[in-house]
Formats: sequence, C-alpha cells, structure tokens
Amino acid sequence: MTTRKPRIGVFKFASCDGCQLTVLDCEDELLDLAERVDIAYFLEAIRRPLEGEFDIALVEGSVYTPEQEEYIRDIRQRSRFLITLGACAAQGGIQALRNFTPPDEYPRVVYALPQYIESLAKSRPASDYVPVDLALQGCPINKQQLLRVLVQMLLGSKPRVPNHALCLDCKRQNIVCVLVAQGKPCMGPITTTGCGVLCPSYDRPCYSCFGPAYQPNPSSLTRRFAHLGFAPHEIQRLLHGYYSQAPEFREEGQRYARS
Amino acid sequence: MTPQEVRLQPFPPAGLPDPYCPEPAVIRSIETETPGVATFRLELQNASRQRMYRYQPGQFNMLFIFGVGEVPISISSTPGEQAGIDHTVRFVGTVTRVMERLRPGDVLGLRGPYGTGWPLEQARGQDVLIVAGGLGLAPLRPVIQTLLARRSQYRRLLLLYGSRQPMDLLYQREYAGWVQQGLELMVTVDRADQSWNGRVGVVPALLSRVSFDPTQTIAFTCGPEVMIRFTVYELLARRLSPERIYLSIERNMQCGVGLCGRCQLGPYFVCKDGPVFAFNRIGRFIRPEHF
Amino acid sequence: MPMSGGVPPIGQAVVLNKTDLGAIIEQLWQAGYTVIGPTIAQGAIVFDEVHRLDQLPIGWTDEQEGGTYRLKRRDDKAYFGYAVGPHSWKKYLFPPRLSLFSLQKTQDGFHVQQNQEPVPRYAFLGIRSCDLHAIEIQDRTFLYGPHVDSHYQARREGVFIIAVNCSKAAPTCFCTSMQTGPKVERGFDLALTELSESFVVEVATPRGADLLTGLPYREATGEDLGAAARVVRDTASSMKRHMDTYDLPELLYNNLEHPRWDDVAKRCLSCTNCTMVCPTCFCHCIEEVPDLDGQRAERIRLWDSCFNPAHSYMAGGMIRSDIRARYRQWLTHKLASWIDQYGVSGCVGCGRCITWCPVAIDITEEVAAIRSDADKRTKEGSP
Amino acid sequence: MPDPNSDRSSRIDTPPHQGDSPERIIRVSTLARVEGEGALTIRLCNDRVEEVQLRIFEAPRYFEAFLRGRHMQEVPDLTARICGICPVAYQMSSCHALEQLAGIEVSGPLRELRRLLYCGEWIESHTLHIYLLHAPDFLGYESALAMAQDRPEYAALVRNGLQLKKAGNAIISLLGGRAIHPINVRVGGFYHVPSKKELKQLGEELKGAHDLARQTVRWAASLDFPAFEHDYEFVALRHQAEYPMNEGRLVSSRGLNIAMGEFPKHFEEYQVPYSNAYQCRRKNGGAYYVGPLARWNLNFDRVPASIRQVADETGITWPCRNPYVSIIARSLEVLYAVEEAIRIITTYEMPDSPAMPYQPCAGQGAWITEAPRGILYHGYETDASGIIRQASIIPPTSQNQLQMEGDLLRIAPQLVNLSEQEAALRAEKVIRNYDPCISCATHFLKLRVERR
Repeated sequence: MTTRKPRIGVFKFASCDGCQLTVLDCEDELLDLAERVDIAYFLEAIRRPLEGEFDIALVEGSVYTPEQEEYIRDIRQRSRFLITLGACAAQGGIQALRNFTPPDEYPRVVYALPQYIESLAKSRPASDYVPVDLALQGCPINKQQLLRVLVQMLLGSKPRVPNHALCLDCKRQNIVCVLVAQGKPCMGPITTTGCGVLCPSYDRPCYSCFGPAYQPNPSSLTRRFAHLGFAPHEIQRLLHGYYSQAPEFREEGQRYARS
Repeated sequence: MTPQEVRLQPFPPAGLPDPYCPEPAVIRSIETETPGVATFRLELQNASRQRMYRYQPGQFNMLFIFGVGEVPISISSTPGEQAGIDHTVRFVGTVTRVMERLRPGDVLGLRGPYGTGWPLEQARGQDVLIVAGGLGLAPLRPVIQTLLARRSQYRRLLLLYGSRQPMDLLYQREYAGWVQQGLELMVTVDRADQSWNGRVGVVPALLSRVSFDPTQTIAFTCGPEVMIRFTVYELLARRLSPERIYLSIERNMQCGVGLCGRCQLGPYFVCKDGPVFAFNRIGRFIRPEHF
Repeated sequence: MPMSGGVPPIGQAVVLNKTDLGAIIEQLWQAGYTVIGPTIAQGAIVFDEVHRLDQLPIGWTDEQEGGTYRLKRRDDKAYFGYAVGPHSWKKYLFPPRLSLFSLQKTQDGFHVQQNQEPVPRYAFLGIRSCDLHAIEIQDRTFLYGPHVDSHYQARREGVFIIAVNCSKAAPTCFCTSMQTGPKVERGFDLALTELSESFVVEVATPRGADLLTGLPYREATGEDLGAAARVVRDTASSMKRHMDTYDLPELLYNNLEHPRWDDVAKRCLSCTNCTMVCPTCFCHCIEEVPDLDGQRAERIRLWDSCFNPAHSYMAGGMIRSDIRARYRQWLTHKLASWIDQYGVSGCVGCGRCITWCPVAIDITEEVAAIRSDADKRTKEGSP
Repeated sequence: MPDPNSDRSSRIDTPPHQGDSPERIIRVSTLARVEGEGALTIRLCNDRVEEVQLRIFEAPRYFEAFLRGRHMQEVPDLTARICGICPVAYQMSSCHALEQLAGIEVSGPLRELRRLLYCGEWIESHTLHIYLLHAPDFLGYESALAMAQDRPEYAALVRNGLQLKKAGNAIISLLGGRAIHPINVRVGGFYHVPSKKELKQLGEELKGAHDLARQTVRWAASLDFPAFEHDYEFVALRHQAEYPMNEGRLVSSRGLNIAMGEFPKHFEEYQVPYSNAYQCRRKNGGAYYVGPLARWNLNFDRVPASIRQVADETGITWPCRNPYVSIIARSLEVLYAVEEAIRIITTYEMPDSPAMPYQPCAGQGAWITEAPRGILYHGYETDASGIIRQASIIPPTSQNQLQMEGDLLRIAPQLVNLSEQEAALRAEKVIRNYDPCISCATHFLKLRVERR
C-alpha cells in the first residue's frame, strides 16, 4: 500500500456550499481525517493556491458558467479519482429547473439589465463534460456516506454506494409507510437511499432530494398519486424538484406538465 | 381438542458458534497465474485448526479482507496434497481488488469450507469429461489432480478448456504433467495472437471434436454461465443423460451457509445445495434467463 | 364453579375478565420478560413495548385494502378488534439491523469480539395464528438447517407467547387459503379469544398456567367455548380474499415465462415493501463497517430483499437485472421453491404484502391471473 | 487586465510591472475561507487608490425566478438551498413571510422551537466562522487544519471549536432532521415535533457547549485587533423583550425605527450602469452594516446580565465600531444562543399539533429575520391557490457589500507600503470580518469601481 497520504481537493461550482460544508461538519472526524489524507485544496477552509495533482477530487456544484466548463476539465486532468458531491454536480441541482425555460426568461425575471449576466443556458452535471468515477447523491450529501467512501478508498477498495429504493431502509427502521397509512405522496419507492430516511421518520413524505433509485418505476408511482387525488401539476412538481434532470424524473414530469 | 405446545423439533442448543465469524489465515505464497489472476496459498493461523481443516474438490471458502468484506472463492488445491489451501482469484471485485495488494505473510480471514463437491465416487469406472472456461478451471483443478492421482480407477480423462486469449489460460505450467499422467487435453481460445498456434473458438465447440460413450461418461463443467449453457445443450444433444452432467454454478454467496438467501436458484441455495449440481436437478431453473 | 387462585389445568380453557390482562402484562415484566404488544404509533397499530393496558389499541381498528391502511375508531371497546398491522414479529427475533460482532486489527491479524449485549427475553402479546405460523416457518430457516443462526436462536428460545384468535379479518387476509388461521393451533403458552366482556383463555403450557395463578378466572362453560368458536368461525367465513394453492409450485415453475410477469413488472416499484412487511421473508445482507482509522470494523446484518437489485449482484453484473425477474423470484420463492426448501409454503396469508404495496399489487390476483390463463391455455390445447 | 475569472487559482499574485508605469495591482483571484466564490482587485496608482473591485463570480442560480409557479408549502425547502451554511435563516424568513401572507401567527411551543432551531444555526454558523475561517487570520495560518497540525494547543482549540459547532448541528439535526437543509420546517410550524425526552437529551449535550462558548468569548477577547474604526450605520432587528431572531422592528444606530414591512420604503436594491450587481443601500444612498456586530451593538441590553458581564470582561467598550471585533460579537452571540437553547429546552411543553393549519390564498407577505450574517428579507406574492407569483430575497451579504467595499477603500492607503502578498492578505481579512456568504447572494454580483 502507498505510504504517501492521498492528496484530496475540494472544488466548488454552482452550488449552495452545503455539500462541501459536509466535510467541515465531520466535527468528530475532521482532524483525524486531515492526518490520514492531505487536504491540499479546499477554498472554503484553506487559503492555499491550486496546484499539482489530486488522488481524489471532490466536486460540488453544477456547471453553469463558461469558465466552469474549462474548470471542470482542468480538475479532471489533475485528478485520479473524481467524485461528485450532491444533486448539483450529479444532475444539475435545483437551479437546473431553468433548463425547462427559454434561456433569456430567468435573467429577465431577476435582473433589470439581464444582458450583463454570464451564465450558460443550462445548469449541467459534471458528467456532461468529463468522466466521473463516483457520484454521491443528495441535496445535500450524507456525511456518513462521504466518510464511508473515503474510508473504503483508504482501505484500497473500490467504493460503492447503495442505490436501492428508500423504502428498504425505511422499513429497516420500522417506519410505517406514510403513503399507504396516510395517503401522502411519498417519493420513497423511486428515490435512492442515502439520506437515512429523514422525511418519513419526521412524518412527512419523501420529496426525493437524493434522486432516482436504480431502475425506478415512476409511471407506476405517479399513477398511484393521481389515483389518490393529486393533480397533474402537483405530481409534476414532485418530479421536477431537486433531481429534475435525472432522465426518469424529467420525462415523467414532462408527461404531467403536458396533461 | 387439546392445544399443546408443538414444535417441529427441539431447539438446537444455545451458544453455537456464530456462522459468520472468520478466522485469521496467513498468506503463505502468491503465484501470479495470468494477468489479473493469482493463486493465494493460505493457512489458518491457528495450527491445530489448520491440521483439522478438511475439504472436498469443488467446495469454496469465504475470504475476508479487514474493513472491506468477504468474497466466496472456490478452493483450487487438492485435499491432502499440500499444507495450505489454494484460491485462484481474479482481481475484479470490491474485495479482490484489495487482495491484489497483499503480500505473503499478510493475514486475511477465512471461513469454510462450504458447499458440495464434485461426485468423484460416482465417476469411478467412467470416462470423465471435464469442460472448463476461463477461471472455471480453478474448482476443477483439484478434480484433475485427484483423478490423475488415482488414474487407474477411471477410464478416459478428457479436459476441454478455453479462455478468451492465450495469456488467460490458467495453470499452463501444469498441462504437460497432466498429459503425461494420462489426461487428454484440448485447449482453445476465443481470440488468438501471434504466439498461438492452437485451436481458436469457443469451448463448447470443442465437444464436436471429441467422441464419447454417453452410457459410460460423466461430465463436469464450470465457467461463464453462457458457456455452461451451451456445453450442457451440446452434451444433452449427444445423448448424455442429465444426471451424468454436473455443473458448478456461480452466485453471489454472502453468508455461505444457506441463511442469507442471496444465492438462490429456484429451490436451491447455491452455497449449501451447490455449487456443484447435477443437471437433472437444476436444469429447469437455469433455462429462464435472469432467474 | 370458580377456580380462582389455583393453578389452572393445562389443556383447558378458562374465562378471565378483560381488564385482568393488565395483571398478566405486569407479571410478565416482573418475571423478566420484555412484553411486546400492539400499540398505536405513526397512524397504525404497531408492535412495541407494552407496560400497561391503556397502551393497547382498545377501541381501535384498521381498514385495509390493497395499498391502503387507515386507523379507525371502533364503536366498542375491543382490545384486539383489528387485523394485522405493518409490523411483524420478525423484527424482534430477526432484527432489521443487528451488530453481529466487531473485529479489531492486531499485530498478527485480527481479533473477533462477539457482541456482548444481552438479548432480551420476549413475551409476545396478541400474536395471531398467521404470525405464529410465520415464526415456525422462520424457525425452519434459521434453526433447522445444517447451520444454525445463533443470533436468531438466542432470541427465539424461551419467547413467551400469548396468542389471540382473530375476531376480524381484513379484506386483505387470506389465511384460510393457506391453512394458517384464523384459529391458533399450536406454539403458544396462552391463547385468548375475545368476547364482549371477557377472554376465553386456552392454557397450553405450565408457564402459561403459572401466569394465571392468583387471578380471578373461572372455568369455561360450554356456552363460553361455543361463543369463542363462533368468533373464529365468523372470522373465517368473512374472509374475502382467497388463493387457490392447488399444485401451485408446478403451476409457477411451468409458467416462468408467462406474460403476466411482464404485466406486473410495469406496476411493481421493486421498492421492497412487500418483503419487508412479510413475516417470513428472511433474506439479509452482511455489511462491514470500518472505523475511520481502519483499525476496527463492525459486522452488521441487515434485512435485505430480492427486490434490491444489489441482492443478486456479482462482480460482472446482476443476475436478476430487471423488475420482472425480481418479482418472479419473490413470488415463485414464496409460493413454490419455499416448499422445496422447507416443506411448507412461505406465505401465511396475512395479506401484509397486499396492504403495504404502495401500488396495491395483490399476490392472490397475480397467482389467479397466471392460473386462469394457464388453465385457459391448457383447455385450448396449447402447452 | 486579464479577467480574474479565467484564473481559477487562489494564487495571490502580482502581475509584472509594465515598464516604469507607477501602477500596481493587488489581486486575490479567489477569496479563501468565505462561503462561495469571489475575487478582489485593488488598483493603486502613485500610491493612490485607483480602483477597488470586489467581484463575486458565484454563478447565478435564479431562485427568485424558479420560485414562481411553485406552491407556497414548497418554499421553505427550496429557499434553504440558497445557502448550505445558513439554510435555517432562509426557511425562517420564508415561513414568516408566507404566514403573514396567509394570516396566521405561530406562537407558543412552536415559536419556541423555531427560536431553538435558529439558536442551533447561530451556534453552528458562527462557530464555523470563528474557529475555521476567522481564527487563522488572527493566528497567521492558511487554515484551522494547519493550526491544529502545527501546535498542540491550537489542535485543542480547533477541537473545542468543532465540538461547539457540533452542539449547534445537534440542535438543527434533532429539530430539522439534518444539519444542512433541514427537512422538518414548514409554513405553520413543523412536520414533527420532538418529545420532552428527546429535548432533555439534547439539553445534556448542550451543557458542555456552554463551557466551550464561555471559553470562546475569552479566547476571542485575547486576540489582537487592528485599530480600525468607522462610524457605520448598524442595522438590525430589535424586539421588545428578546435578543432578536425571528421578530422585531428594524432599527439602526442612526435612529431608524420601522416595522419590518417598511423595509422597501427605506432601503433599495439597485443596479448600476457599469455593473450587473444588485446592491442594497439606504434610500439616502448610504451604506449600512448588518450582522453580529450590528445586532450586538443595538441589542446587548436584551441578553441576560450574566452575558452582559462576560461582554464587559472582554475589555471592549460597547457599542463597538471596529469590524475586526465582530469575532467577539459573534462569540457572545454563540454564548447567548447556547443559554437561550438551554432555556427553551428546559421550559418546553410539547404542542398539541406540529403545525398551525392555513389556507393557501392570494396575497402578499414580507418578513425579515436575523440570519447569522445579518438581516434577511423575503417578500412573496401568491395567487389564490397558493402558487408563488413573485419572490424577492435580499440576503445579508448583498446588504453588507457596499460596506465591505467602503472598508477596502478605507484600508487601501495602509496597503501602499506593503508587499503584494501582505497587502492582499490584509485586504482579504477586511472582507472576512463580515463572514460573507457569497453563495447566499442570489443575485449575480459584479462590482467595479471605475477609474476616475
């Protein structure tokens, strides 16, 4: 095994900073982690120039400006293993709702002089530009999942992240199904696990801030929502939320947008 | 009607050993076989446990890497031939990738042996036809060695073996010895290179080149599932009856002891009812895809 | 003739005031049992620790149909006037998440430290016949194979069981089809049948009899026994769902490529809910959870499901790579290969998988569809 | 001049002098230890400040645009995503504005729980800034990790800071489900409220935090502060009885005292012709100062006497006009938040219902709450079914931006005789006093001070 400490960089694109904050939220682990790895670039926490190559790049945020297109390519070239953090980097994030609108609409709404705004027409995931080795899902990512992946890498194994439906972990926690017992529109059956089953454990339906599970079946679930009395625009908003650009959610949501 | 406390059987005694518990095992040697494949010779750290360790050709062990997890690996050495237990491993999975970095003297975990072995007794007095593909030769190597050690008890011994390319052929250094001891060996590769002047083609195709007497032959096969399928169909077409065809199935064993349910194939738990099955038991369940 | 005070005879039935159940609960706790029973939480009747009578769902019931469950008030004060809820007892004997042991790295390898946490001694209050059968079925998996699951064994042995004969069948129940209810037949210490003011209590074991000692019970009269029998009979006759189990394994094995699998795959979410609520499903996975410094690791056992794609994952791909294959695996295992494996069906007709399927897939309907079509195809003379 | 954007490194660099031009440029191409992305350029000519450019190149994410068409009940979840550091602030301003719109007022235990949640965020966000972002400026390090690795006493200091931060996150996690983007906040209250038992356990965890918070004030007071004072207009909420979080009137150190709904009458967002930045200023054109120092200066009479005493022991005369001292104000607010959290936990009674019901309706609502970095304004307009038609969000960092620019202009003369490296660092420190949260800046900011 290598004796050199792995060099880690944390890189930000269009985002709320929440996923990289997750690193600093590892209050019990942060200093030990800094002993095991060399956190060589992390602008939110370290005043140090960007230089050299990285064993692991942690990339937060979506690609949303012309400079960011160049930046993501640069980061990829510098990095052996590139992990995206969160919904923005994986699927464009909440700001990718703009992707459904004409390019000039949003700047006009927000700015008096929209012609000065420099952003791409669409908020895109890193994987639209470069190969991504692993995507940690979530808005924001789960701290335990991040640590688990880093430990797996330190042990020399290929990190894997479970992507089954949230329901499995919901029932492992003995939570009563909020969809069946309360008729609430829970996205759990088509949402990937990872959050720790937060919403159902707080008596609210999952709103899919972790995105689609592996091989989801959204049309069956949304038929059920419609049967329970939810209107097409309500169903559409559920699908077009934090993972609106995941193909399964995007297409199913557009079906309801049209109806 | 008198209600009574009725149980199927008395409960087994409490305090039995935990079936999931690995034992430390030391790597005695690592032999690189082909690119990305090596044979690990292991010995249980506890010497008396190692002395008591018994297995049959065809069985497997769960190997364990600290902090990473376990992986089922078939035993590729021959019982009684040597001190350690051999496992031929391809470095592809979560656990095996880490194994690639281990060195002799390192310790990993082992529990087993698990599963059923090849029916060597049933093969006595018969022609034995072994058909293997790729890494599928590993669990058959102890069969070959055992049969050769008792050569006189069997009639013809045939091995049909193939791999993707010449450099992927396992145990090449042993072929000459096997042939010398009376094994008929046919080797093929899917894709040849300049170094290769042997046969090219898939393994089941080799079958058409050999003749055998279906009433006196028993066949053992192991390899990729597609290869097994075509081999079996060919053997059946050549009138070998299903109970004379044995195959070793690969599934994702996790507990190894028939509890976790992951390796189910129809009514069977591959880990405890297999991995070696007679085709007449398993045939209807390997035909539907993805079952 | 009052018998109060003495030890009731084993194998006979006595009559007890309903409120005296409170004393039984109390005595069980005093005897060192952790009493688990029905209680209301999260909008459902679930199982949890029960210390007092008022924790029971007295006067509550459930309304169930495919994909829906609602808690409702009854117009009486019935203690057990509901069918089965989202929880099964397996969560106690086969916990959804269990730390098996921890491993510590040492100079010359590693050392295994078994989890030393004491295992509770459980008393199950209010277990129904279907669930009692389910426990027997899980016993076959975990206790009577070549390898015994020591963790299950430690929890299972010595469980005190107070069963209840069902006075109500949910529309999703079909235990009569599976011959698993509604009357409890065996495997309990005490069995209650609820009448309007009292319980008729069958006493099956010495420890069950001990528990009644000192309570103001009386011998059951013929009238009491008749009333109790009527409760069960009415429940059985009100059962709305049925499954024709005739030659079911062969039917399914012969129809592994039936088009119905494609149809159900369009509806199935592969969300695992049916397997999680099923009282017999036992699939699990093992996880290795290392500490940050890599010196210590914990081995965890978690409930898993054949609907989890990772369940059939091997390096190189998934065996059951689509929802069709996963649903087919579940249904054929439950109703066919289970019988090959354990000599009994894996289904006890509790109906949970129907109620708790978010999209209301109904196992009885799927089987009926395959059967009717298969029958039709046979009649038409095609294979 | 090269576009600072094209150079993505945080290199603190100096372009070569061109011939014998007297021009010097001090550039920080990417600001470190702030949330979000900004750049800073100061152009000097003949030792005179020619230009100060604070450019925030955080990509625009257009929250106000995509909020239109969403249902009001979704808003607290959506606006949380503006900022991962202070999501609770966004949720609180959203909820209050929409409750005002719907005509309900959340009171009793639910009001207390919201205050508790906000305490958690103040503790977490302030501690993050004090220990991980600001401390390295005072102690001369690139990061808190470098501090910890360099000296054992700093390792202990950072460890303490992390533990205190963890206490804040524990509050948010219990009430909100998770520390970042809590899932349990809704218009009208919560989805699920904690039991007394759960809160009691949390109270146990906070006991240690109280000691750490006192130590933090003492440690912060021991730092050296540059003499740098200015007569700012401090703006904050002020409540009749409490230290302000979710409610109060808007007051300033120059006598402003208005209902929060009148904010648009007295403050304006504007876009200047040479920039597409929205900034906020007093309608009279003046810059103003929001955040912990402003809050403390205007409200220190609203904390318990014991905390006022701790504040006096720092040796600082309050009100204080030195932005470097904001680290003490921040640490005093942490101490207050810990005590307030303990008070709420101790007196908590579980409410009958986790939320107050409301009817979606057409209307307008606006509210201000005190985010860790200062006042946060949200205004909404809905249609009859509760769908958002208009949203306006003014985060504290936009409001402080003109002030930061002012501080840079004021400090610039002092940079003249410093090396570029040193000058850049000094300029950065001025910015970091404000704990700017650039990700919060929902508007795309591009500030230029044109050469005259």
